Amino acid sequence: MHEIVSIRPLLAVIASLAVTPILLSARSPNVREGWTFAAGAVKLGIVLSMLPAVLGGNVFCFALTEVIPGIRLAFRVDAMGMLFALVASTLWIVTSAYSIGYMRGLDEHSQTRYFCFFAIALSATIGAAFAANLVTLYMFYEILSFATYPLVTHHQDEEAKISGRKYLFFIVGGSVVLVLPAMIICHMKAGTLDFAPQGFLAGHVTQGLATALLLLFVFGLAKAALMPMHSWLPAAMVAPTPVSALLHAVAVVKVGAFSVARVLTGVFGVDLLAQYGLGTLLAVLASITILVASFIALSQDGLKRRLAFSTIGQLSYILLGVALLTPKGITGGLVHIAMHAFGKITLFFCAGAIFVAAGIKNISEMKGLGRRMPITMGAFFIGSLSVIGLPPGGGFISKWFLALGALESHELAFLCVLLFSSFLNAAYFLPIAYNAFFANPPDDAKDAGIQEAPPWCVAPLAFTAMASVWLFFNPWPFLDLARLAAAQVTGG
Amino acid sequence: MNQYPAFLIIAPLLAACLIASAAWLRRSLCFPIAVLGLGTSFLSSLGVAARVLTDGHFQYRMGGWAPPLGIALEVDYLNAPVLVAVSGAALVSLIATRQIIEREQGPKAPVFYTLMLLAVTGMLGMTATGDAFNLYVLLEISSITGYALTASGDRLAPLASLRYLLLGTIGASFYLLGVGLLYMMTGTLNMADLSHLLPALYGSDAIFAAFLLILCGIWLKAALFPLHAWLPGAYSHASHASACLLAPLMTKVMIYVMLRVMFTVFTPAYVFEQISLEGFVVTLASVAVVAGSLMALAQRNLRRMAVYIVVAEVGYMVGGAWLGNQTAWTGAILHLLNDVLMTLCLFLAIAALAGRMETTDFKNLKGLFSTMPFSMGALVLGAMSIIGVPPACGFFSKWFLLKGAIEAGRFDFLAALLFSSLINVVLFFRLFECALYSGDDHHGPGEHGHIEIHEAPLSLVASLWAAAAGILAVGFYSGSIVNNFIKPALM
Amino acid sequence: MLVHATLDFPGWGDPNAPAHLHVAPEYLEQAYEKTATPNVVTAVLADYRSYDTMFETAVVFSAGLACFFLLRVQSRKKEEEEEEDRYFRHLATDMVIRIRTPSMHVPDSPYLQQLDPYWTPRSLIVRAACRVLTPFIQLFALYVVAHGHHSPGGGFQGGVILGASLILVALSHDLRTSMKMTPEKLMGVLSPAGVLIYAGVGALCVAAGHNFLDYGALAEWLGTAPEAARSLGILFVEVGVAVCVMATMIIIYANLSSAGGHKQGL
Amino acid sequence: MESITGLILAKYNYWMYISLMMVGLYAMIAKNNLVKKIIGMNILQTAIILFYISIGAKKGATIPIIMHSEGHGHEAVHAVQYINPLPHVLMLTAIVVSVATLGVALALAIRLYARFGTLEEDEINDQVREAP
Repeated sequence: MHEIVSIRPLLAVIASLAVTPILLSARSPNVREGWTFAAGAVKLGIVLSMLPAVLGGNVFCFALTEVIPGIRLAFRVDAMGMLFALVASTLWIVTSAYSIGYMRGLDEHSQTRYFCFFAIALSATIGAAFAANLVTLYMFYEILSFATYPLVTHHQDEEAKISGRKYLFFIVGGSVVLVLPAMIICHMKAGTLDFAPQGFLAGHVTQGLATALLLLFVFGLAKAALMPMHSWLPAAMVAPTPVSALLHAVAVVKVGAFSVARVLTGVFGVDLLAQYGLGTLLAVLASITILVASFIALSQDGLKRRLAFSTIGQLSYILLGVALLTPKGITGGLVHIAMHAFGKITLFFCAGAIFVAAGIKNISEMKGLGRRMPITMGAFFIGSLSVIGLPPGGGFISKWFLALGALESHELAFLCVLLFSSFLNAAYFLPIAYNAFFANPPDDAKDAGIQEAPPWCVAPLAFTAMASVWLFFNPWPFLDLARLAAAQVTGG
Repeated sequence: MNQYPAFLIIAPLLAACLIASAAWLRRSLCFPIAVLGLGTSFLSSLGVAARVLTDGHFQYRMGGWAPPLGIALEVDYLNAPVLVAVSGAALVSLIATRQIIEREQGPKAPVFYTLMLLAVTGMLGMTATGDAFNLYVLLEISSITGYALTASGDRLAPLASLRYLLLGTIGASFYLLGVGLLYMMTGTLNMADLSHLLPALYGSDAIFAAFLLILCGIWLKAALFPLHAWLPGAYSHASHASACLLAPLMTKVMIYVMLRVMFTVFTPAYVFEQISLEGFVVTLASVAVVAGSLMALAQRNLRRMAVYIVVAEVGYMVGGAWLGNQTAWTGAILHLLNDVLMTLCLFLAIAALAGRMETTDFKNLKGLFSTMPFSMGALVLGAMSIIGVPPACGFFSKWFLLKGAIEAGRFDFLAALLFSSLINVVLFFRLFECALYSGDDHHGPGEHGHIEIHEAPLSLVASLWAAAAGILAVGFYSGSIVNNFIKPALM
Repeated sequence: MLVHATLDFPGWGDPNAPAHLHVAPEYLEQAYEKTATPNVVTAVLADYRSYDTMFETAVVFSAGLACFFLLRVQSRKKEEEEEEDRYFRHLATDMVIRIRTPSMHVPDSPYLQQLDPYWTPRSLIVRAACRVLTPFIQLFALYVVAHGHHSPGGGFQGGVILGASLILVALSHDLRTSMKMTPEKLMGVLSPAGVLIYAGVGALCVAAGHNFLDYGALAEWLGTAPEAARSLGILFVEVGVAVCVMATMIIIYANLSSAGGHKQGL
Repeated sequence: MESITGLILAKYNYWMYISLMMVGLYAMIAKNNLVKKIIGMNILQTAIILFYISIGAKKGATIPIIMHSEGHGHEAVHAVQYINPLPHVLMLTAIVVSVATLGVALALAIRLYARFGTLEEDEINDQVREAP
């Protein structure tokens, strides 16, 4: 494993940040969105340029200034970060395209502000993916919270206000009150905060302290939405749908799950967690979240709310995978970041498209919708399959590895959880698609013909749906990256 | 050039006198002279800091007399960054508030500049001096000018200022009395000399009384809860121009004086081993932090909220100084520097906003992100720093403070800091919420609606961004600041 | 607590108290030799601790400035409207005229003197006595300033006496008269000028290559021994102090007594 | 008994300043009238000045003006003969400061009187409460 000192990680982070002044001053919407795409392409290009070397087992490093003696703001691109960055930067471009269709379709207000904060949020996401130590990770985590606040409250009505408060209370409150002290204790005990592939806490903490730290981290990183720190997520669904799509499929929640995964492997280390039995503890917490969230999702009528609870459950899959502490389990958890992202973003895109084209928000109103919007609902079906974990959805791959991991660790209870929750997933997703295609539509909409959303909306969702399928047949490079990362953190 | 320390302090004094004379002859000269004076001072402070970096501690003997006979300026790792921060912040706030001063004061504007410069002279002098009595004189200069500056403002400003004067005089008198006791017991006024002579007398009640008197005096001036009664009124009724100068600097300089008294005049050995006040003081500081935050939460006006934040921040620094370990001291000193920037940014932003509306009540802030994007942007940075979000500088000092609290086992102080961070989140996001919501119905001015940008004057916005950029720069380089200045200062 | 601490204090007038043993003897024993100034208080004030004293002068200056800033009312028009009745004395006949209509214009005549509404009949004796006394007081003040080296006195004391003599004029006549003798503008320039003289002397020392306020530096230019130069330097700064104190006293008095109007008052 | 009397007598200067200081503080805190508060402030400052001056006192010594006659200026000076000059120097400064503070305080009081028509603090507070 070579360390390559390169400025590319920094460039990747600031690519989208750098265009915000241009976005702010752009005269026409077309110029503005042109620049958004340009930044997205540049960002993806930079990320891709690092991909071969990372796949070869190398690491890119770049350090900025020293902010606390011994701690620098630094970037380190390894397989795990690469996986996440690749997902985020690919989906940003897609989401940008979708945003254009959605925002123009609804003639939303303050679009410039929207695109600016979108860009900042993406920078923060990539920054978190490439962070080399806890302080850097924390910094981008917080910036992401701040940058997404205006997006969540975009509608600026009373509901948005209340949701925004809840969002901040959980996310910023959790990070300030729980994560910050935990970081400081880590620094005091270990004298460093740089992520090490095998963790750096081993030998510095007792079991009690390690357990306390673990709980501080996993609950403090509230973006991972481990129950009971989950209730911001359904509330944040008031945001415009592209925001929900990006936030709840890619950026915010995945930063949370990714951060937890990073902390578990880079700070605690697999061996330490196994030694103190903390993996099981976390796996139990994650299992509870998976099951409870799935049950709640069953009872939701609002489409986006059902998706939100589904997300809560799926995030805990990632945590569960990592908490299994076996190479297969970690591979499954990490690759689930990518697979779930593609699947869930498709579902959100569909929800948005349905809202734009038909003005429908609730599942009970969607009967027969498949006849009016065949592409959208087709994509919705594929997305559902992926999230449930059925072939030919990409989600099958990750579920497969998760199940293997559960077997590998001889914890059959978790295997049962996985299977049972997949069943629940199917129970809350498949009826939607079934009703859309086979139920009789309400009388007034019977022969409305085909009424799809604008092409800017439909093309992205078709793309992500196809990508989900394609990932089933060819999970490169995500699976390779996840395997590599799992090998690195387990020392294999 | 070894005259930097003299220029640092004399330049604003000379400029003040020149302005007062020029006011009767040519008014247009006044502002340039003021900028020249503070600019010289700022450059000299950079020179001083550079020299400290190469040579370490050095002395400037006024009148060529060696202390303890004469008075000497002592510049070391501790006060060099404070000097830079104070002179820089003063320069920025002078440039920023020019329009406000000219508008509010009219023909008396030159007098206002003079008072500002004298106040800055006093603060810089206090920071640089190595003589306990000289410090009192300089304290009085900055206080008297401060009283006058705070008295110009709204209807209630003179009343608030008179209260400030009465309490401030008690504080200064306590300090003077304490110095008198020290002089009586040792026969010297020089700080370094005192620290040599005092250890022999550590058991004495008189020394203890002197220490307490000095401390109480400083705390009164620094507005440590519950001695803060003068601050909210004085800073919230005063003219924005005075608040922008005094709020960032006055309390911070007093905290510096407290550190100086604790470290140089008395030694940590005395403060933490001979007498055991630290338990009480840290509890007091925790209460100050919590009370300041809660009182800020109760306000419905941006400016009043800001002054209570200042009260809470004083608690941060006093607590950090009294936790009694290296980490916490580092945090206190770093927070002192950061707080100058943060408070400057906050008050400048408030001044910018206030210039475009009647009062800074929350209900008047609607839609400000659209109409004053630049001012609000800087305010967001300042808020991030006060909340403690990296890479803004406030995070890093809070880091050391929290770490120091854990090291000292003071979990009450830790809890107070975390609680106050949380309250700050609520405070500022409540504010941003108001400013984000246009106040129009659901969909605001739409994509095609034309929003008129109605910003504050350019000089104000530029200075505001200078402060905001400072927040980021200090944040990014706080490691170097700690390594190069604070660590050697604590050796 | 203070009372308890007193137990540790040295007794009153104890020549062996630490305060008398550390720095003070050095001042007493060296001051004359080094500064050629027998009055040790003056020497310490204006040389050893001259940095202190410069700021002390600045305190005076800023106090004057603060009073001016707080009180001075400069919009003339408003002031005129507030005065309802105006009184004038016809100098030749000593008759007092009251004018009730605010708008009526009264010509500037050498025979008419405007009076305060709260005017009290003048007392010839007091006025004459003050008029005679004032020059002597001022002369004495100059002596105090100049002779501060050898006897008790110095810039502050001299300045105060000088200022008091002018205030005496205001008291015995009225503010309007005294403001004619000491125009606001002149005082406004003199007050900072006093500090400027002080700081300027200090800056000259820097220019001569020594530290700030190191009067020894002036020896070359003055053509004297360093000790004598120090003595002269002390004199210069004392003059500055006196000027500043005098001007500031008058500013403070004028503003306080008339609440900023400079029209009426004591 | 004798020692207590001796204590009180030997250090009566300190008792004086402490009691004066307490008087001043009391006036500043307890009085309602702003001018009385200002007077209290002045008493407090004077008490401290008194304290300093009494530090400077030395039995059997004279004012610190060096005796000299023309011709032989370099005779040795015995510090015991003169009282301590430093407290006097310091107090010259402190007096000036207290006068300056007093001036500013009075100016503020005049401003307040012009605006509120009273100098009783509670009356001013009432007015403020009625018309914020």
